[in-house]
Parts: sequence; C-alpha cells; structure tokens
Amino acid sequence: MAEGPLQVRGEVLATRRVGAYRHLTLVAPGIAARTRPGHFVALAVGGPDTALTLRRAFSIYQVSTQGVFGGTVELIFAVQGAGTAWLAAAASRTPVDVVGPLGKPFALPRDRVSATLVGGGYGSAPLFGLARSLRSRGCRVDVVLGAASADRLFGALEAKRVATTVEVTTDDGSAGTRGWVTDVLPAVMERAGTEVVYACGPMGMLRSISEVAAAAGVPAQCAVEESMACGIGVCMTCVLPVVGEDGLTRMVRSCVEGPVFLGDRVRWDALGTVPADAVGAPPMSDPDE
Amino acid sequence: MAEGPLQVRGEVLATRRVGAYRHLTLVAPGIAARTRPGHFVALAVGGPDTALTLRRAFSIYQVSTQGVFGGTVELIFAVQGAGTAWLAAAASRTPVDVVGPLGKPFALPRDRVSATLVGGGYGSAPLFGLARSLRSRGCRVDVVLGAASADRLFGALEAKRVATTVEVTTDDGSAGTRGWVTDVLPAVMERAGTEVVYACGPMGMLRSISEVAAAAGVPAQCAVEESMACGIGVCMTCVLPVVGEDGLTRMVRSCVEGPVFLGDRVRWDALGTVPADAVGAPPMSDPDE
Amino acid sequence: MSDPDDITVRTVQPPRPPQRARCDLTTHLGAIELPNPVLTASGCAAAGRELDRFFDVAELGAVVTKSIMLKARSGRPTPRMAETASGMLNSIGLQGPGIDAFLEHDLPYLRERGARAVVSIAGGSVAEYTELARRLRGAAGVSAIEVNISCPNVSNRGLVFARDPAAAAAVVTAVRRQSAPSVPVFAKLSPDVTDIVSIAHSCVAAGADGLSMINTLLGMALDLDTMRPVLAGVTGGLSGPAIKPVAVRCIWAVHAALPDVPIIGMGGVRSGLDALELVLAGASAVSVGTAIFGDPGAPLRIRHELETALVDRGFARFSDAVGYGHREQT
Amino acid sequence: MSDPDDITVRTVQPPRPPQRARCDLTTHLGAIELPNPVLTASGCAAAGRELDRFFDVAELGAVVTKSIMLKARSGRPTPRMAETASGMLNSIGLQGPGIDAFLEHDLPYLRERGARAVVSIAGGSVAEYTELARRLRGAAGVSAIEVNISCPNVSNRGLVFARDPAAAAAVVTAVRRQSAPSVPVFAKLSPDVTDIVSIAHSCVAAGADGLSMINTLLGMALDLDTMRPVLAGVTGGLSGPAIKPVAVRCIWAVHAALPDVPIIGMGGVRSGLDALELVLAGASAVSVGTAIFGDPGAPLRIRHELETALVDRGFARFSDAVGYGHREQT
Ligand SMILES: Cc1cc2nc3c(=O)[nH]c(=O)nc-3n(C[C@H](O)[C@H](O)[C@H](O)COP(=O)(O)OP(=O)(O)OC[C@H]3O[C@@H](n4cnc5c(N)ncnc54)[C@H](O)[C@@H]3O)c2cc1C
Ligand SMILES: Cc1cc2nc3c(=O)[nH]c(=O)nc-3n(C[C@H](O)[C@H](O)[C@H](O)COP(=O)(O)OP(=O)(O)OC[C@H]3O[C@@H](n4cnc5c(N)ncnc54)[C@H](O)[C@@H]3O)c2cc1C
Ligand SMILES: Cc1cc2nc3c(=O)[nH]c(=O)nc-3n(C[C@H](O)[C@H](O)[C@H](O)COP(=O)(O)O)c2cc1C
Ligand SMILES: Cc1cc2nc3c(=O)[nH]c(=O)nc-3n(C[C@H](O)[C@H](O)[C@H](O)COP(=O)(O)O)c2cc1C
Ligand code: FES
Ligand code: FES
Repeated sequence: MAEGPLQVRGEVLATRRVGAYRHLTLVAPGIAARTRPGHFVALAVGGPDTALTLRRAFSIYQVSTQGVFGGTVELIFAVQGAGTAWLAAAASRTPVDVVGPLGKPFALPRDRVSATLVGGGYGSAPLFGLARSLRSRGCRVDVVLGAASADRLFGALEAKRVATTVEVTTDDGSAGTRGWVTDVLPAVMERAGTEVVYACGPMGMLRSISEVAAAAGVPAQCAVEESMACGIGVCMTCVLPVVGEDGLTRMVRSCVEGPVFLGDRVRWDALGTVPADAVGAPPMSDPDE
Repeated sequence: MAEGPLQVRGEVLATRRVGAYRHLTLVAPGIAARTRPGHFVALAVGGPDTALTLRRAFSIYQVSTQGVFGGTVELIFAVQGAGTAWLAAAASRTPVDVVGPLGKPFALPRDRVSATLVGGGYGSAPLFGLARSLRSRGCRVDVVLGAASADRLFGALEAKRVATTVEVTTDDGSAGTRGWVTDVLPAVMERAGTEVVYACGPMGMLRSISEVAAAAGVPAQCAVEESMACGIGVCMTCVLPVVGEDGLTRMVRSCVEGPVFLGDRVRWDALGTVPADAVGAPPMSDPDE
Repeated sequence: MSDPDDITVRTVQPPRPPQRARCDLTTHLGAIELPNPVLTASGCAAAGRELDRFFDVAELGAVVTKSIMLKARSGRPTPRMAETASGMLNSIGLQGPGIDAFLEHDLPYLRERGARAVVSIAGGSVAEYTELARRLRGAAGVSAIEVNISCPNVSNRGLVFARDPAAAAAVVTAVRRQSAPSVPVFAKLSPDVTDIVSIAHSCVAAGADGLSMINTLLGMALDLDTMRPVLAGVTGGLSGPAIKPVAVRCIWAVHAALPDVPIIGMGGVRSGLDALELVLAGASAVSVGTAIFGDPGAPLRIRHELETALVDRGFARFSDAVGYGHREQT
Repeated sequence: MSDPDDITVRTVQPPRPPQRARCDLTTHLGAIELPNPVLTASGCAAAGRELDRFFDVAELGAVVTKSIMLKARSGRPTPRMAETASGMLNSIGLQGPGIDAFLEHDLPYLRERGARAVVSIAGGSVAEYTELARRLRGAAGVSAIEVNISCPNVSNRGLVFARDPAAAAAVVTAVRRQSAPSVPVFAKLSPDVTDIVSIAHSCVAAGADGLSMINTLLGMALDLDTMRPVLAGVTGGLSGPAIKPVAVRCIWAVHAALPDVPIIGMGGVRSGLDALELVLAGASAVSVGTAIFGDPGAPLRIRHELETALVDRGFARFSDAVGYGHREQT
C-alpha cells in the first residue's frame, strides 16, 4: 500500500443531509487507496477569492477506490462556521483541494480481541471503517454512540450492521438512553469482555472514556480534535500535552503524532495549558513569533 | 418616476457569452423603473466569504420592468480580474447585491436633433437604450462602434435596428474599417448633420471624440470610466479634473457628478494628475488618510 | 440495551419563543450621550448626504464627517485606490472643500436631518488645527470633534503627528483649549507606531476626552502590468477586514491602560459581531468605514445586528458590554 | 460605410508560439548564491521534513527553519491560532526542541536531502543569541542565519528587540561576530515600529548582511461566544494575504533607503505574482509562510509561477527584477 499524504484537486460529487450533519462525497483520486481507519483529510474551503486562509480537517468516514471517479472520500460534518457552511453549500462539481490521508490512524490489534467503539456526535464517522477492519480480523465489535440529541447521532443503523451490540445515548433523551456514553459504557464493556476501546468525539467525552477504560484496565485509542491551521505538521497550533515513552510530557502535534492517542498518555486535565512539568515549560519569556 | 438609487438583493438570472464579453441578466426588483440611459449599477461580488471588498461598476445595457421576476437589469461585461471572473462563473440564482441606478444619466435633447452615438468595446452597452429614447423623441440616430477586434465589438447588429447608419471600426481590421472610431466619425457627422454626440468607451477614445465634436462645434456627452471603490459618492476615489460653470477646475467624483460629462468640460490632458490650477491644488503637504 | 432503531426524535424542549428583548444602546463619549454606538468612519461617508439616500442617517449614533482642512484641497492624483485581500489601500489626500464650505453646507445639512455630527479635522501644523477648532467653536450641531493627527507635520520634516507623542499632544492641547467644554475632543491614533499606549497616554494627558482608533495602516501595492506603484501617491492607507485584528489589539491595549477613557473603535467592522468584538475589547462606540463601500446600508445593518448580538448574550445595556472581554475570569 | 453585418473574424495575427523562454532564477544573498529565490518562512515549514512529503524541498532556494532557541521550549497553551479575514493570528510561543536537537536531527536531514538551510535563531538576551550563533558556527549545512529579533528582551522589561534600534543592533553585532564570514546574517524586522527604516539602518550598521521582512503584525481576536480573547496568549502575530500591503510598503521603503542590502521578503505571498510584487519592491528572495497552511505545495508552485511571470515580462534574469518598481519612469 502506498504511504503518505497526497495533495489532489478533488471535486464535490454529492452532499446530502443526515440529521443535523452533511454527508459529503468527494472525488479525490489516489487518497482512498492510502487511507486507513482514523485518517483524516484537510480541505481548502471558500473557492478562488476566499478570505478563508486555513484548511479544515475532517475524519474520513469511508472511501471507495473503485468506480468511474478514480476514488472517492466521504465525510460527515456539522456546519460550524464559514468553512463548513461553504462546504455544505458547494454544488456538485465544485473543485476542492484535498490533502490526505493525514495523521496516525487507529492501531489495529494483531489478535482477535473484543473491541468496543465509542463515538460522540459526528465522531462516530471514522468508526465504521474501523469496525469493518476489526470484523475482518475476527474481532468482536460493540458500538456505543452518543450525542446531544437524536439528530446529532450519526450511523446508528449502520452500526447495527457491523456490531454485535449497539447502545445509543442522548443528552436530552430524544433517542436511546438519556445520558452520556460513559453511563452505559461500563456495562457494555463488561458484557462484551472488552479488550480495547476505540473512541472519537469531543474532548470531554474522550477524557471520561479514557477513565472508564483505565478503570477496566484496557487501552483506549482516542482520536482527538484540536484546532488545526495546517493539518500537516508545520504550524504547531494543534498541540496537546502527551506523556511519552520516557515518561516526560511534551506538547505534541495532534495532526502528525495523532489524532489517535492512547487515552492514558494524554494529560486530559491539562488540555489548554502547558503543564509545569512539560519539556521546555514554562516559557521564561513570551516572545512573539 | 421614482428617483435615486436602491440597494436590493438581486440574483443572477442568466449569463451568456457575446463575443469576448458576457451578457448578464440580473433579477433586481425596483431598479429597472428608475433607470435612464447612462445610469450604472454597482455590484457586490465574490459571495459570502470573499476577500473582495469593493463594488464593481457596470453600465446598464437594458432593463425590463415587467415579467415574473419583478424587474431585471442587463449588463455587458468583460472579464478583467477576480470580480468579473466571479460574475462570469456565477450560476443562475446566485445572490448578488445590486445598488443602482447610479450616476447622472445622459441628458436628452428637448428638440428633434441629429444624434451620433459612439461606443468603444463594451462601452456601446448603454447606447442602445439611449438610441431608443432618442428615436422615440424623433431624433435621428447614427451609431459608430469601435473595438480592438471583432470579438470586442458589442451590438453591431442591434445598432442597425435602431440607427439610421452604423459604422464599425476595429484596430486590427478584423471587422469593419481598420482604424479608430475617430477615423470615420467626422464623415459620419457630416453625413448625419450631427447636432450632439454621445459617447462611451475608453478614456483615450472619449478624448479624441471630444476633440472631433469640438472641432465640429457640437456638444459631446461622454460617459467616463474611472476606478471606483464605492460608486455612491462617499470615497473620493473616482475623481477627474472637470471645469465647472465658473471656469474653475475641480476634482469631481465621476460616480455622482458623472459618469456622463460634457467632453469640453473634462481636462482630458490632465487625467491622472491634479492640474496646478485646480481648486485646492497642489497640496502643500501630503497627509496620509 | 436500547434499540438503535429507536432514533425517532422525541421532542424534548419546546421551541424557544422568539427573542423580543431589547438592549439599551445609549452610549456616552465624554460629555455627550449618543442614542446608539454605531457611527460612520471619517472619510467613508462624506458628510452623510449620499448615505441618506439609502437609510436615515439620523438613525446612527453619529456621522463622523470626512476630515476637513482649513482651505479647499484637491487631494492626490488618481489612481487613489487599490483593492487588497480583504481590504483596500487609499490615497485620497484629504480632498475637501475647506472649513468654510463645510460650515455653510455640510454641517447644516446634518443638523436639519436630525443627525449628530462628529466633525473630523486635519491640519499640517498646530496653528492650523487651532484655527479649525476656533472656527468650529461657534458652529451649531457639532456633537464632538475627532482630531485626525495622521497628517504630516510640515514644521517637522513631515513627521506624522500621530507618530510623535509630543506633536500629538501639542495638537490635542490646542484643539481642546479652543473647543467648547461641552464638546468632547477625540484624538484619532495611528497603529503605525512602536507603542500606541504611550501615544494614547500623551493625548489624554494633553486633554483628549477620548481616543479614536485605528486609522489606516501604511501600505502599498505594485501593479504587475506596469510594474510601478498602483497608487499615484505611492503609499496609501490600508483598511477593511484585513486590519481588524490590529484594531482589536490596539483598542484592547489602550483600554487596559486607560480604562476610563472612552474609545471610538474602527478598523474592519463589517457586521454586528465585528462591532461587538471591538466593544468587548473596550470601544464605547464603533465606526464603520470601508464596509460602506461594499454595502451602503452597512452602518444601519450593523446597528441592528449589534443590538441582536447584545440581546442574544443577555446584555440589557450596551454599556455593560464595553470592555467586557477584560473581566477577570471566574 | 462599412456593413455592420461584416463582423466575421478575419484572422489578423497568427497565434503566438508557446513561450519556451526561461529565466535565470539565481539570486545572491550577501556571500551566498541560491539557485532560486523562493524560500519557506520561518515557523511555517518546521525543518522541511513534513513538506518533503509533498514536494522535493531541495527544489526551493532554501528552507528557512523554525526559529530555534538554546533550550527546548514548550511554547504557549492552546488555542494558538485564530483565522482572520485573509489571514490568521498565531501565538505558538516558539515551541521547539532547542539547538542541540536541531543540530542533531534537523540540520543533517536538510543536508542529506540536498536542501539549503537558512537557520532562524531566537533568544531572550544578547548572550543567548551569541551562544546560538557560536553553536551554529561549527555546524555543516548552514547557508545563512536569520536572526528573529521579534522576541522580548528579558533584560529590558520585555521590550521586543526589533522595536528598539540599539537592542536590535546589539543582537546583530553579536551574531555577526560569532558567525563564519561566509555565512550571511539576516536580521528579521518587525513591522510594528514607528520607523522601520531606522531599525534597518541600525541592523546594517551593526553588521547585518541582509534584512528579512516582515515578521507578523501584533493582533488579537475575541471569541464572541466566550467573550474572551481567542488565543491563550491573548495577542498573536497576524500573517497571510491581509498583511501583504504592509510587507510591500516596508520592503519598498527599506530598499529605497538601502538599495545595496539584500532583502528576504515575506508577508502574504500566496502566488507567483505576489512574490513578484515583493521582488519589484526590492526583495532578493521571497519566503512563503501562511500560504503553506492552505496549500502545502505552495512554495514550489510559487517558484514555478514566479518564473512564468518573469518570463512573461521579458526578464531573462531574476536579479533584473529586484527593485525594478523603483526605476525612474521614462
Ligand atoms: C482531526 C480532526 C477531525 C475532524 N473531523 C471532523 C468531522 O469528521 N466532522 C466534522 O464536522 N468536524 C470535524 N472536525 C472539526 C472541523 O475541522 C471543524 O468543525 C471545522 O474546521 C470548522 O470550520 P469552519 O470554517 O466551519 O469553522 P470556523 O470556526 O470558522 O473555523 C475557523 C478555523 O478554526 C479551525 N477550527 C474550528 N473549529 C475546529 C475544530 N473543532 N477542530 C479543528 N479545527 C477547527 C478551522 O480549521 C479554521 O481554521 C475535525 C477536526 C479535526 C482536527
Ligand atoms: C461607470 C462605470 C461603468 C462601467 N461599465 C462597464 C461595463 O458596462 N462593462 C464592463 O465590462 N466594465 C465596465 N466597467 C469597468 C468595470 O467596473 C471593471 O472592469 C471591473 O470593476 C473590474 O473588476 P475586476 O474585479 O474584474 O477587476 P480588478 O482589477 O480585480 O478590480 C479591482 C478593483 O478595481 C476596480 N476597477 C478595476 N478596473 C476598473 C475599471 N475599469 N473601472 C472601474 N473600476 C475598476 C474594481 O471596482 C475593484 O474595486 C465600468 C466602470 C465604471 C466606473
Ligand atoms: C477612502 C478612505 C478615506 C479615509 N479618509 C479619512 C479621513 O479623511 N480622516 C480620517 O481620520 N480617517 C480616514 N480614513 C480612515 C477611516 O476613518 C478608518 O479609520 C479606517 O479606514 C479603518 O476603518 P475601516 O477598516 O472600517 O475602513 C479613510 C479611510 C478610507 C478607506
Ligand atoms: C504559525 C506561525 C509561526 C511562525 N513562527 C515564526 C518563527 O518561529 N520565527 C520567525 O521569524 N517568524 C515566524 N513566523 C512569521 C513568518 O515567518 C512570517 O514572517 C510571517 O508569517 C509573514 O509571512 P506570511 O504572511 O507568508 O505568513 C511565524 C508565522 C506563523 C504564521
Ligand atoms: S495543524 Fe499544523 S502542526 Fe498540526
Ligand atoms: S466611487 Fe466612491 S466617490 Fe465615486
């Protein structure tokens, strides 16, 4: 399999609504073949005269290497600001520059283990490809999906097709159990005999999942979402405090060393700070760039 | 007739190619009813996230007050830079904020006179509505159209329908007489017994036309084109030196006091300068804004 | 285990009733009170007449008029502008009819229309500013004076007043002394300085009742066909959304240093949210400049959008939002 | 009278043969020669490794590495960036591994790849810059040194070196003295000063072989939901197309004053035409920064576009275009 990211001039094939989200299919030749579950793409948004200067990062939901289009990449996204609004409105055939696949994907187990996949909101998007990979390796897969409300759940039906069991929670109780994924996760893990947790969703959720996994003594692979300017490792905006093999905390780039981290390596309590014990902290002075 | 400009949220109805130009029809309710020949509109370009900050000015080619669309405005434009490229690519239904009608239109004669209309490139666009108005007042209309090449002539066939005679020149001889409009204008004027000249086109052409008209002792109403930031008279970017009734030269705004000026009032030789005898010139110091 | 098919929406909360709340937009700029904090920026609205064709200029907090000089002035040759990414350069050269014509035609027009006028003045020497202030003293309808000190000082090798604390102070002292005590004097600062806070201090120490910021940044563009400067004046002032981050930083720094000094903020405001950003940084009023060129209705639209934004955030009074970004975090 | 129906096109000129001409892109930065004038901007390309996945970094004139400090440094907390109209704010805080790790891993990598390295250094005191230069002296593969003086001087109340002519000069003198004569030293200037030309003079008098400009403008953004500064570091550096007019103005002014001093220009370059604009203003090389974030292939694309733009304008040598905008008009 070819390695490393490509930059390709893609185009919008189709966009459709899925609850509160959009399901975007991009023609992006070459990227599909290199993609593994957990990879993301970074898109240029806004068109030729745009005032939007930075890329937007999106987890890859699924890819297709075949077909008349020379490879497609599918994303699930929420409209947040100007960039996602532009994407949502982009007509079929709109050119979109795509960089990907980016980041370190989920690590797959060598053995047939019982894996529990937890997704929050659109964070479930990268879990379906992962579930299929795990199943093809003979792993048991259970899925827990959570969201603020029913329209922000993504893929509950699809989950049912790939998973042994599926559990759904919503904050407002508009679908599934009212509450958080971590309210139901311990029971699911017990039932499934979980040996590894995979998670993608908001930072607060990932933190709680890491705690649940740690309590159960199983590793949690968490795909984080930090604000990114470049997505390719050159700008240093996307850092978070992570404990290395040597036990030292460093501010590491989530775009190249992540987005998937082991939950017990991330200093969740220290997000948005530089822990005093981090390598090179605290700055003695505050230079401008 | 209602007076003054409106600001309306219009939309693209259709765009088609006409030689080197585009013929754009905008739905822009209310503007048509206020428009007289020589008026222009100023369009916001680039869409919601655009880096383009200023309006683009275009002469009104023709308007329609009727129809299902509540009034349309038609323009003929050349793709020059980012703004016109965006307009040319804008799909039907693209929203476009339209301000207009703007400027002082051509003054129409009270009597049945012989009028000669001279257009350079897309500068012919505002002359057809003018020709119809003149004809309906019983004026004789002769038209001279010039351009660099055949594909940059606009409306030669339409001119034939409204004018007694039509003369065409191109710089490269690819259509009509090889040469400039002023090469043929004196003969046309003599033949037509011209009593007033109306002109729209590049500044150099307007200057030459003014000289020909002055030599023949007839007034020339020239629609000028100066770089404009606002189009509504508030920014002072679109000025040119014009001699007032009092004989004094002032830097006047072509967007509100023009774009139509009498040819013998414009200091053509001093365009791009502030003549030393202009009111308030020369600045003793050069303050930044 | 819950059924994943069970994802039909159960309506959990009733849709919220439409917001009807309003916000008191009144603002104070030194001795004067304005009904709302949205103004036009000097040089971007002439003296209000042209905009009045698009909306009632009396609906704005005030119209800040184009900087006026003592004598009529032709300004610079064209080209006078260049569009830049999310901004523009201008080099108008303060074209204007001079103070006499301004007092005869422009000020009375605004007064008749019921609009408030903040009169911007510009000069090449302290004496010229002094004379301008003296002439304004008698005039009816001057709500405040904004002193455009981004002008070269003819008696100091053309060094722009706003870049020299002493020269800036000298102008402010003179204008303040000449003006009616009821008319606040705002000094308009340039961002093109090493330390805007020290210039702000100088102006306030010299008697400025408030500060306006920011004027344009000095910029330039080359024409890639002629391979020469686009502007006849070579350099020009950069304005528009591109400079908003600089405006926010300047307002933030000056408000932090001088929290009691009212600030008229400007620089790249194109929406009510942009205006709110300047307000949270410390502006007591916001001027809309370049945005007008793209949208003649911008000032009034921004007033409405700002009110909505304030209501949405639970502000009953505009004044509570001024400098709110500086609050200690709880 | 000609027949108006006669508007069928008569082919008048044969289509021009496709342009095959090339332009010699070689440029000189003091003692060194680079094969072409397109570089990466410090802090926007790390040490080249990540970009090398998208194109061969040896195809660039040089890679300007992220400013390196003496010790490893964690940088500032997040959020570290905010997008702005045609630009962005960053507040990274010079995160980096320190000079030892840089010399061990980064510099050898570029050397192996056959790429030229311009090493950017940053410090909090003259002593720190001195030590950095000393460490670089022995290192193989340093084509030039760019001294990032937009750092607070810890021994002068944090006043940024680049805003103080004497402090800037002190740093430059120290670095120049420590460095091999064959390695040119470029001082990188900040636009946030009252008079950039005087800072340029100081640096050149202190021995700078060339000048880089511009670093980012100090800016700031507020989050309209939290109503607090977006950046954890409160203020940040503004970069991107928004600031290009300021970059052009600074380069123009410094080149006019110091025509023989080579300038590495940067600020908002996103296309070959943008690069050409900086070159015409006086830059002998152009660094691409923020544009990389939007387009990882930007530096190489810009090199190609610049060559095309030069050929189109009849330049046989890049060096003929440097400062061409300043020529006397005929
Ligand atoms: C690895 C990764 C995977 C992601 N996957 C998805 C996904 O599958 N579906 C989805 O809807 N969203 C996803 N996001 C979030 C998505 O990138 C943001 O919602 C999007 O960038 C917002 O852009 P905007 O222009 O609408 O918002 P704006 O707020 O206008 O964006 C302004 C700037 O901030 C950055 N930014 C803003 N919010 C975020 C954010 N949450 N994360 C990263 N950068 C941000 C943008 O890139 C841009 O540079 C992912 C983010 C990361 C880092
Ligand atoms: C009164 C008037 C009537 C016009 N009528 C027509 C018409 O009928 N058809 C047509 O094709 N063009 C017309 N123009 C010219 C048209 O406005 C410009 O071609 C257009 O603004 C170029 O925009 P751009 O974004 O493509 O180019 P850019 O060069 O990217 O424009 C950059 C900026 O410069 C301004 N500008 C650039 N060129 C001109 C110009 N020639 N005149 C005024 N402003 C300019 C733009 O408004 C914009 O603010 C007219 C101009 C004026 C003033
Ligand atoms: C065309 C133009 C003319 C201006 N004229 C003046 C002026 O006469 N006096 C003044 O103080 N500022 C003047 N300015 C600066 C504006 O008042 C304002 O400070 C600056 O443009 C930033 O705001 P903006 O980004 O909203 O335009 C002018 C700006 C522009 C664009
Ligand atoms: C994220 C980021 C990090 C930067 N880091 C540095 C740095 O370490 N040293 C430095 O001299 N300049 C740094 N800069 C400034 C750039 O090198 C450049 O001078 C500036 O961004 C203007 O160029 P641009 O508009 O092309 O980005 C940084 C800029 C950005 C956006
Ligand atoms: S997003 Fe730029 S380094 Fe990660
Ligand atoms: S274009 Fe603004 S005054 Fe004419």
